[in-house]
Amino acid sequence: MSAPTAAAVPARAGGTWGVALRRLLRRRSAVAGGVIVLLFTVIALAAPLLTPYEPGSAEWAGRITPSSVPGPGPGHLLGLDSFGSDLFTQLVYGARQSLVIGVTATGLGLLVGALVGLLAGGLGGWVDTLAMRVTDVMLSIPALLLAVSVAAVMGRSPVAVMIAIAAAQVPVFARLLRGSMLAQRGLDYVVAARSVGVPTSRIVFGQMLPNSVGPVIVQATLVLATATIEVAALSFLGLGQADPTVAEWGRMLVKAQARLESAPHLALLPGACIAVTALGFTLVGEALREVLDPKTTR
Amino acid sequence: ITSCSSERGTQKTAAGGDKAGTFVFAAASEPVALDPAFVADSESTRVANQIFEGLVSIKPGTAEPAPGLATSWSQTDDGLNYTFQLRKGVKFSDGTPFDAEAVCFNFERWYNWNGPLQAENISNLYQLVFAGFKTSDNPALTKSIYKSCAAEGDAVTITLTRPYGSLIPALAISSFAMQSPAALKQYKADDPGASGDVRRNEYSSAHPTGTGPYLFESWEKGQRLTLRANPGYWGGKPKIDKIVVRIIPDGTARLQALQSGEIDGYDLVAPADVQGLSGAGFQVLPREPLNILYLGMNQADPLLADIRVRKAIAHALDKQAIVSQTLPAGTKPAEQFIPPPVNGYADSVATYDHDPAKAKKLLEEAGAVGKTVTFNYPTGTSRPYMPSPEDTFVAIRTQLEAVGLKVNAVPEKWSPEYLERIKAKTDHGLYLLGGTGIMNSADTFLGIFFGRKTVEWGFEDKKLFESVAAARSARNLTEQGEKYATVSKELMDLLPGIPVAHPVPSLALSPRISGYVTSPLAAEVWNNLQIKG
Amino acid sequence: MIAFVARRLALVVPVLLGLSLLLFVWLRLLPGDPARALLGERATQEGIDRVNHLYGFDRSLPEQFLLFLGRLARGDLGSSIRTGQSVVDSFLERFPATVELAVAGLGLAVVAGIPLGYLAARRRGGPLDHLSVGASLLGVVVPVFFLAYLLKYVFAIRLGWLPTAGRQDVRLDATHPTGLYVLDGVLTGEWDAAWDALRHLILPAMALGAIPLAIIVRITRASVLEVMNEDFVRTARAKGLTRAVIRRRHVMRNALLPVSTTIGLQAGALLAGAVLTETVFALNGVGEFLFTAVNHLDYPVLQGFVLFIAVIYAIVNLLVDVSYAVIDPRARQR
Amino acid sequence: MSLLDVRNLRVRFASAQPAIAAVDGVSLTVEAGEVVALVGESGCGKSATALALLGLLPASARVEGEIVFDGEDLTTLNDRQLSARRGRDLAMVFQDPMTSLNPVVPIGVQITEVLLRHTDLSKAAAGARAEELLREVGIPDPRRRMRQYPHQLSGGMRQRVMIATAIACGPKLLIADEPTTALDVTIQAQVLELLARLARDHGAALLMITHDLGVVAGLADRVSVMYGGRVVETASAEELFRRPMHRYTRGLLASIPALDSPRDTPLTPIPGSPFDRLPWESGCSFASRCAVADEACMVPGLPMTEDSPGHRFRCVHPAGDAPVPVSAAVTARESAAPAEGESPEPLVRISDLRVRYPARRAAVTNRPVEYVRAVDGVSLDLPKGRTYGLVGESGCGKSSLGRALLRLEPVASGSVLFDGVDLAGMRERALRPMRRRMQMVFQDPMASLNPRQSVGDILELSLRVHGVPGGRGERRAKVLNTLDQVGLPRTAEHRYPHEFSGGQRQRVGIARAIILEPDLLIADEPVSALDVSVQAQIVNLLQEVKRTLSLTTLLIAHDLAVVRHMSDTVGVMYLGRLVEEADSGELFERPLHPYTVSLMSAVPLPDPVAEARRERIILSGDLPSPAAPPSGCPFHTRCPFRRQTRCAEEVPQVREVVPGHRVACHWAEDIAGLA
Ligand SMILES: Nc1ncnc2c1ncn2[C@@H]1O[C@H](COP(=O)(O)OP(=O)(O)OP(=O)(O)O)[C@@H](O)[C@H]1O
Ligand SMILES: Nc1ncnc2c1ncn2[C@@H]1O[C@H](COP(=O)(O)OP(=O)(O)OP(=O)(O)O)[C@@H](O)[C@H]1O
Ligand SMILES: [Mg+2]
Ligand SMILES: [Mg+2]
Repeated sequence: MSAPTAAAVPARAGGTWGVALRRLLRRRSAVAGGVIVLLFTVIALAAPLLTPYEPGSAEWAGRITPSSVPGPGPGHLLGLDSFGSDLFTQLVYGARQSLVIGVTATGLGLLVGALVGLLAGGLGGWVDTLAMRVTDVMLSIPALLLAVSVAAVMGRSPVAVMIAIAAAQVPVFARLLRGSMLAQRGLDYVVAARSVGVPTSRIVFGQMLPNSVGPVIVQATLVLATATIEVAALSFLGLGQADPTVAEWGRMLVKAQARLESAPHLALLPGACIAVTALGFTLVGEALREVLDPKTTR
Repeated sequence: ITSCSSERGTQKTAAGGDKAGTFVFAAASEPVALDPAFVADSESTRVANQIFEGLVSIKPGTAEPAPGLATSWSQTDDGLNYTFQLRKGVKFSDGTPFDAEAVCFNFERWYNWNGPLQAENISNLYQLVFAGFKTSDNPALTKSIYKSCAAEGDAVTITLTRPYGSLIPALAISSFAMQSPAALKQYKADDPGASGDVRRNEYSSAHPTGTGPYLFESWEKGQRLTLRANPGYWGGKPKIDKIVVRIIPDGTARLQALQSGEIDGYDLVAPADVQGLSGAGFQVLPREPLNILYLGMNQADPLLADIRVRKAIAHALDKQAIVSQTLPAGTKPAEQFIPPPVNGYADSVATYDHDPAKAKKLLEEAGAVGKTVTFNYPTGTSRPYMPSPEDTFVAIRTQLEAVGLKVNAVPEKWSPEYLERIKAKTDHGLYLLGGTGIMNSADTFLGIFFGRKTVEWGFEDKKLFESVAAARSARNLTEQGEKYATVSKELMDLLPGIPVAHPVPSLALSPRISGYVTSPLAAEVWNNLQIKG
Repeated sequence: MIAFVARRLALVVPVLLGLSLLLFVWLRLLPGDPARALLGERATQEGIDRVNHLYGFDRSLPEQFLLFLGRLARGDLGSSIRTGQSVVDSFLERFPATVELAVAGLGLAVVAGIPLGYLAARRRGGPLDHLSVGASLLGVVVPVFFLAYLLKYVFAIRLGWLPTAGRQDVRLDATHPTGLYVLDGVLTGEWDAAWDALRHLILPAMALGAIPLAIIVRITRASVLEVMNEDFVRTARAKGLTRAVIRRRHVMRNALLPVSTTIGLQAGALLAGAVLTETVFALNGVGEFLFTAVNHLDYPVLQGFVLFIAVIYAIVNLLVDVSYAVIDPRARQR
Repeated sequence: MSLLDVRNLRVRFASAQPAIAAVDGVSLTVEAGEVVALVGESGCGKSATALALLGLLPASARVEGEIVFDGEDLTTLNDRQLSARRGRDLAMVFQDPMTSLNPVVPIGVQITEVLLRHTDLSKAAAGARAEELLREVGIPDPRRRMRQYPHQLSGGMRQRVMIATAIACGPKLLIADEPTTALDVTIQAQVLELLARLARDHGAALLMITHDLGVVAGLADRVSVMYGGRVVETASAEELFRRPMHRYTRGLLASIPALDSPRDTPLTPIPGSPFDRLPWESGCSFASRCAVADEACMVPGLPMTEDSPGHRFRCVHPAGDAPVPVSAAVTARESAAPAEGESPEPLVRISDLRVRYPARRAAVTNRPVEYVRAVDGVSLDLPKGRTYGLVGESGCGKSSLGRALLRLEPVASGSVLFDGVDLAGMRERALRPMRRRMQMVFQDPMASLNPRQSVGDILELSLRVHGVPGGRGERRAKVLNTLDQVGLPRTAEHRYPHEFSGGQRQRVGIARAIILEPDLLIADEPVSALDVSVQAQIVNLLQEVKRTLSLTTLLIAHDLAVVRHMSDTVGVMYLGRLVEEADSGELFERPLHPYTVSLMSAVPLPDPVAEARRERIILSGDLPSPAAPPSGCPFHTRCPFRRQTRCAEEVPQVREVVPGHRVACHWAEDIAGLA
C-alpha cells in the first residue's frame, strides 16, 4: 500500500510534477546534471558576451599550417583551431549549435512520435495496428542507417541532421506513448472519467495524455543526450553541418581527428564538451526516470 | 604456419629471423580488379605494378618513360608506326614466353572489346588513349587510333590510324601492361563470369599473370592481398619474399597501424601527420607532384562570365598563403594547369599576382563589388591533389571576402553529389577540383580538361578546342609539348579557372624498410625494397 | 510455445515486405545518380545512360519493384553496381566479421555488464556502485569513433599491448574455413591464429560494447535492486538459503528477464555502432560496407543488406523472446 | 522459559520520513506450542516486528532490543548464523502468496531447496519429502504440481505451498504475517484451519500477524494488540474480546460490523486515520484519535497496567466494562430503511445480462477464440431508493456486472433497463447525458483519482461535462458544498489525491459520485482497500449520503458483514451467475443456496466464544476457471450438498423458493428444511 509514503508527503504540493521536481532536487546526480545543462544553456545564450570574436571567422588563418596550430596564448584563451578561428569562440558558439540541434531534433521526434503514439493509443483499432506495423518496419532499420539516408535525401545541412536524428526516434516515442496510453486505458481513473460522462477526446487529452507522458519525457531527455553524440557520428560519416567553419562540436571533433597527433586538444576539447553535455542530459534523464517510475517511489 | 604475433618486440625478431621478410602495406580500399586493363584506380594500379610490366616503364624517381619489356623503340616521321624491340628471355609467370605474338595478342584484345566491355568504367583508360574500338557499340566513341599490330621476330610494330603524340608515355600506364595470352584465354579474362562483372571474373580475381617481380598468391576480400616474390623474374628475384596489402579505409587507422608496427607503410599521409611521423623516426617520403589543384570558375554563371571578375578573383588569391595554411609541406603554388615536369609546360604564361587592390579595382569596374558568388566544394574526401578541400575552401573564402565578394558556400558530398553538380549541372559557380597525371603528358591534364565543351567550365571556345585536338594528334612528344605549351598560354589568358597548387603527396614507411624510391606517377615497383634486420 | 514462435514468425513477413517497399521507394528518393557515383570524376552522360539501362534504373518504379520482388523470391538480390559482386555473396563474405565483432562486443557487454550491474546493486550507494555506474555513463556519452581512437592510442600505440586494426595479423597464414577467425583458429587447431584473432577483437569489442555495456549495467542494477525487494527473495532468505543460492536461483534468474529484452534491443543498435567501429578498426564487415553503399547509392546492396539486417534483427529478437520464455514460464503461455 | 521472548524491540528506518521508530519498544512472549496473535492496523509495525525476529529487515533498518529465542539472543548473531536458523527453527509465511513465490522456479524446487539446506536428505529423498509435504497441506496430485510454476497454481494453493515450505524442517516457531488477507473468505477459512492444525501437529508455536480481529478469535490462545509501534494490550483471546481495556482495542471492535451482531447496531468509527499517530515520547500515540484522551494521556512512557493475570494494557482511561460509545453522527438505520413489504418500483432492471472477455487468441489472426464468461446471464432488479448488495468470491463477475450496468464494459447480450430506457444497445454519445444519473465509487480510491488533477478540478469536471447550469462561481460553490457533505475540509479543493489518506481519498471518490446528484450509485468494493478503523467512517458516510440523496445503490463487496450491514436486498454471485437473492435479513438468517451457506460459515467472527460454538462448512477446492465453467450447476464441483447426477447435468434456474427469496439450486427446499 502506498498510504505511508503519501501520508508522509507534506501538504501544499503542486501535483505529481511538483512532487517529482522536489524528489529530483534531492538527488545529487540530478542536480549535477541540471547544473551542467543549465551552464551550457547559459553559455549558448551568452556566447556573444563571452568572447570578443565572431564565430567562424578565419581571421588568423595566416598563423596555422597543416601540421601546427598555435596553442593557448594571449588573445586566444585556447589557441586557434585548424581553420584559424579562435578555438574558445568556436567552443562557446558550438554550445548553441549543439543545443539547438539537440533540442530541435528531440522536439521534432517527440512531436511526430507522440502524435503517432497518441493516435494509435487513443484511437486503437486499425489505426493502432497500422501505426505499430509501420514502427515495426522503422525499428528494424538500424537507426544510423535511417539517419544517414535522411541526411542523404536532405543534403548536408543542420536541418537534415535534425530530421535524421528525429526520424530515428519517431518510432521509439510513438511506441512509448502508445504503450503508456494503453496502460492508462484500463486504469480506474479513466474508467471513472468515462463513468462521469467525459467525452473520449477529453479523456484522451485531458486525462490519459498527461499521465502517459512521464516515460516519454524521460526518453526525450535521454535523446537530448544521444542527439549530441549522434551529430558527431553523422559528422564522422561525412554528413551533417556542411560549412566547416560553423562552430559545431561534432564537426570540430571529427575535423580534429586529422590533427590528433600534432594538436590533440583540438579533439579533446569538443569531445569533452559533447561528453559533458550528454552526461548532463543523461543524469537528468536517468534521475527523472527513477523519480517518475512509481516502482522506485517506495 | 609461421608463428609470429604482431607484438612489436617479437615481430622484430621474427622479421630478423627470416631475412627477406614480409612487407605489409596498407591500402585505403580494395583493388577493384587485378586485371590492369580494366582499372584506373590507384589501389588496383599499385598491385598491378608489382605483377605486370608494360612495353614502356618509368624511370625510377621520375615520370620519364624508360625501357620496359621493350628495350628500345622507334617511330616513323608521320607518327603512325611505332616499332618496339622486345626484351629477350622474358617469361610470364605461368611459364609461357613473352614474345611479339603475346604483345599483339594484348593489343588485339583491347581493340576487339565490345558490348559491356566498352563501358566507360571498364575500359576507361583504353578509351582515353585510343579513342575507339574495332566496332563501336558506344556512339560516344570515335574511330580507334590503334590500327594494327605486326610481329616481326623480336620486334613488334604498332600502326595507328592517326598520330598520337603521347603513345610512348601512355604505354607505361599499367592498363597497357602485358598479360599472358595463355592465362587470359584459360581463365576467360574477357568473360563476365558468374558475377556478371568482368572485373570480378576468375582471371581478374585469382589468376593475374604477368612478367613482374611478384606473383599473385591470394586475395582475402576485404582483408588482405598477398603477393610472393617471382623467382624467375628477369631482373632478378626481389629481395622481399612476400607482400601483403591490407585494407584500412580510415586514415587515422592507417596512421595508428603504422605507429603500432602492424604495417610497414601507407600512401597519402595527411599533411597534419607528416611532422609527427618523421619526428617519431618514420620515413615520410614526398612524391614529386604530378598533379594540379585548381579553382574552377563556371562561365555559365553570369558573374563569372565576366573576365574582369575572373581576373579580380585571380588577383585576390594568395596562393602562397593557401599552400602554407592548408597544403602539405613542399607544395608549390601553380601557375599553369599542368605541373612543371610534364611535357607541355609553357615557359611563360600570364600570371596573376596576389594584389587585393587590383582585385578590388577590377571588381568595381565590373560592378561586382558586394556581389555574392557561389562557391562549391566537396566534403568528406581527400584526393592526392586536394588533401583537405574544406580547409582550402576556408582559406580562399577568407581571401575573396577580403576583396569585397560575398561567398555563398555550397558544400556537397564528393560522390556522387559534388561530382554531379560540377560535371553534369550548370548551377555551380566557383569550385575546387583538379587531377593527377597518369602519364608524363599534358594530354592527361589539358586534353581531358579542355578537349571539348563541358558544363564544368561552362564556356565554348572552338579555337581552344581545336588547339587541344591538334596537340593531341601531334606526331611526337616534342611536337606535342610545343603545341600544348601554346594551349597553356592561351588558357591563362582565357582564365577559365585559377591553377592553385601542385600539392605534394607523401608516403609513410616504417624505418625498417629501405630502398623505396618514390615516383611522381605513384608507379613504384617494390623489387628493390629491403627489410632491415 | 510452437504457436508462439509461429505467431512471431508470421509477424516478421509483413514487416519484411513493408520494409522492402519502404526501402525501395525511399532509395529511389535519394538524390544523386548511382551511375555517376559509379563512373566517377570523368563520367560522360552517355556512359551514365548506359549504366542506368544496364541496371534497369530507366524503367518505371513499379516495374523495377516487381522485378526486384521477383528476384527476391528466387533468393537473388542483384549485384552491387559499384563492385559488381552479387549482393548475397558480398553479404556472406562480410557477415562473419560483423558476427564476430557483434558477438564479441555484446559478449563483453554481457559478461562484464551483468556482474558489474549486480555488484553495483548489491553495494548500492557504495564506491563500487558509483564507479560502475559512472564508468558505464562515460561509455554512453563519448562518441564511439572517438572512444575507439582513445582506446587505440592507449592500448595499442602507447602500451603496445594490442593491435590497432584488422582481424588478424596479416603475416599469419591462417586458414579460415568459417570466416569467423577465432573459431577458425580453434577448429583448425591453429591456436596462435585464434589467439591473434582474439587479440584483434578486444579493442573493437570494447568500443562497440561500451554503449550496450552501459545499458546492461544500468538495467541489471535496476532490475537486481527491484528483484531484491521482491517478496520471494525475502521468502528465500526466510528459508535460510545460502547467499549463493539466493543470488543464482532467486535474484539473478528473475533479474535477467528485463536484461534479456534489453540485449535483444541492443542487437539493432549494435549494427549502427558496427558501422563506426568497423570503419575505425578496418574490419570490413557488413556495417562498413553498408555505409560505403549509402555513399555510393548502391541500391541493390542497400536493399539487400537492410533486408538481411532486418531478418537478423527479427531472428535475434525471436531468440530473445524464446530465451525469455525459457527463463520465464509465464511468458510461454502468451 | 518462553520459546520466544522479545524485549523492548525497536526498529528505526534511516530513510523513513517522519523519523518515528516503526517499532517502538515491543515486548512479546511466545510459549512453545502456543498460538499468539499480533493484531493491529496498517503501518503499526507488525511486519517490521516479524521481520526483525528473523533478521530480514532491509539494511536501512536499525534494530535495538533483545530477541531471545530458545535461550539465544538473535540480535547478537550475524547473518550467516541467523540464516542457519531461519527455515529450520523459525519459519515464516508471508502475506501475499502471489509474490512470495519465485515465479520462474518450479514449486518443487522451492520446497526441496529448504530441505537440502537444513537437512542431510539426498536430493531424491528431499523430493519425496516435499511431495509428502504438499500432500499434507492438501494439494492433490503433488507429483505433477512439483514441476509446475507458481502461476499455474491458484492463490490458495500457493499459500499452501508457502506453508509446506515453512513447516518442511519442523520449525519451533512459525510466524505467519497476514497469511490470508490476499485470499477469498472460503479459501481463507481453509488456509487458517490448515495453519492451526499443522502448527499443532508439528508442535510448533504460531505467531500469527493480522489486522483482522475476526481471524484470530477462533485461532489464538493469546492476543497482543499493537498500535503505533507498541503493544498496547495483551490478553488471552477470550478475555480480550470479552473485556477489551485499551481504548483502541475497544474502538476497533466497535468499528467492524459482524455477521452475528444485530444488524441495527450502528458502527462506531475511530476518527482520523491509523497514520495520525503521535510518537510515544509525547504520550499515548492513540491520543489524537481517542475520544476520551486528556492531559493524562500525554505523559511520556506510559507503562503497561496488569488488570487481571495475563491481561495487560497501556491506557490511562481503560474502557473497563463501560458500554461501547455510540457516535452521534450515526443514527439508527431503521429511520432510513423503507418499510418492509411493499417493494418499490425498480430503477434498474437487468435481464439476462452477459459480459465476456477474450481469454485466448488465435496464433496468427489474433482473434479471440475463447471467452471468459464474466457475467453469464444475470437478471436482477434494483428497487428505487434501496441498497442492493452483491457478494461473491473474487472473479465471480461482480465488478463486471456493475461496470456493464454503467456500460463501462461492452455488453455481450441482455438488457439493462434504466428507468425504462435500455442502456445495453445505446451509443456512447446518446448515453452520455444519462451518465449524470448513475455514478460509481471505486474500490481503490488512489487508482480511481487522476493523480494530476486537484480535487477541485476532479469534482468540477463532472459539472462542466454535464453543463450544469451556472457559472464558475456556482460550480465552485457546489464543489465546496459537496466537500462539506462528504466531511472533507474545504481546503481539500486545491490539494492533489496523493496528499490525502486512504479514507479521505475515498471521500473524494464519493464526492465525485454524488456531486451530480445521481439516482443510481454503484459502489464497487468501496471499503475493502481501507483500514478497518477507517472502513466504518466510509460505511457510515455512504449510508448517510444514500439517505440524504435517496439514492438507489448497488453495493458490491466480498465482505459479507459489510453487505449485511448496508443492504436491503442481497444477491450472491458464483461464477458469473446469480445463485441467490433475498432480503438482507432473510438471506443471512436463512441462506438457501449451499454456496451462500458455506460462504457465511467461512467468515470468521470476532468472538472466540461464538467462533468455538459455530459449526463451519469449509469448502474444498478452488474457484473453477470462468473461461471453462463446470457443466450443470457451476457450484457442483465444490458443493457439500451435491447430489446425484442432476447437479452436474442440469443448470438450476433462479426460482422463488420462499416469497422474496430466489435461489438457483435444485435442492433449495431440502436445504431450507435443514436450516
Ligand atoms: N523499508 C522501510 N523503509 C522505511 N520505512 C519502512 C520500511 N518498512 C516499513 N516502514 C515503515 O515502518 C512502519 C511499520 O511498517 P510495517 O510494515 O511493520 O507495518 P504493518 O503493521 O505490517 O502494516 P501493514 O498492515 O500495512 O502490513 C510503517 O510506517 C512503514 O511505513
Ligand atoms: N478486462 C478483462 N479482460 C479479461 N478478463 C477480465 C477482464 N476483467 C475481468 N476479467 C475476468 O472476468 C472475471 C470476472 O471479473 P470481475 O472483475 O467482474 O470479478 P469480481 O467479482 O469483481 O472480482 P474481484 O472481487 O476480484 O474484484 C474474472 O475471471 C476476471 O479474470
Ligand atoms: Mg505488514
Ligand atoms: Mg471486482
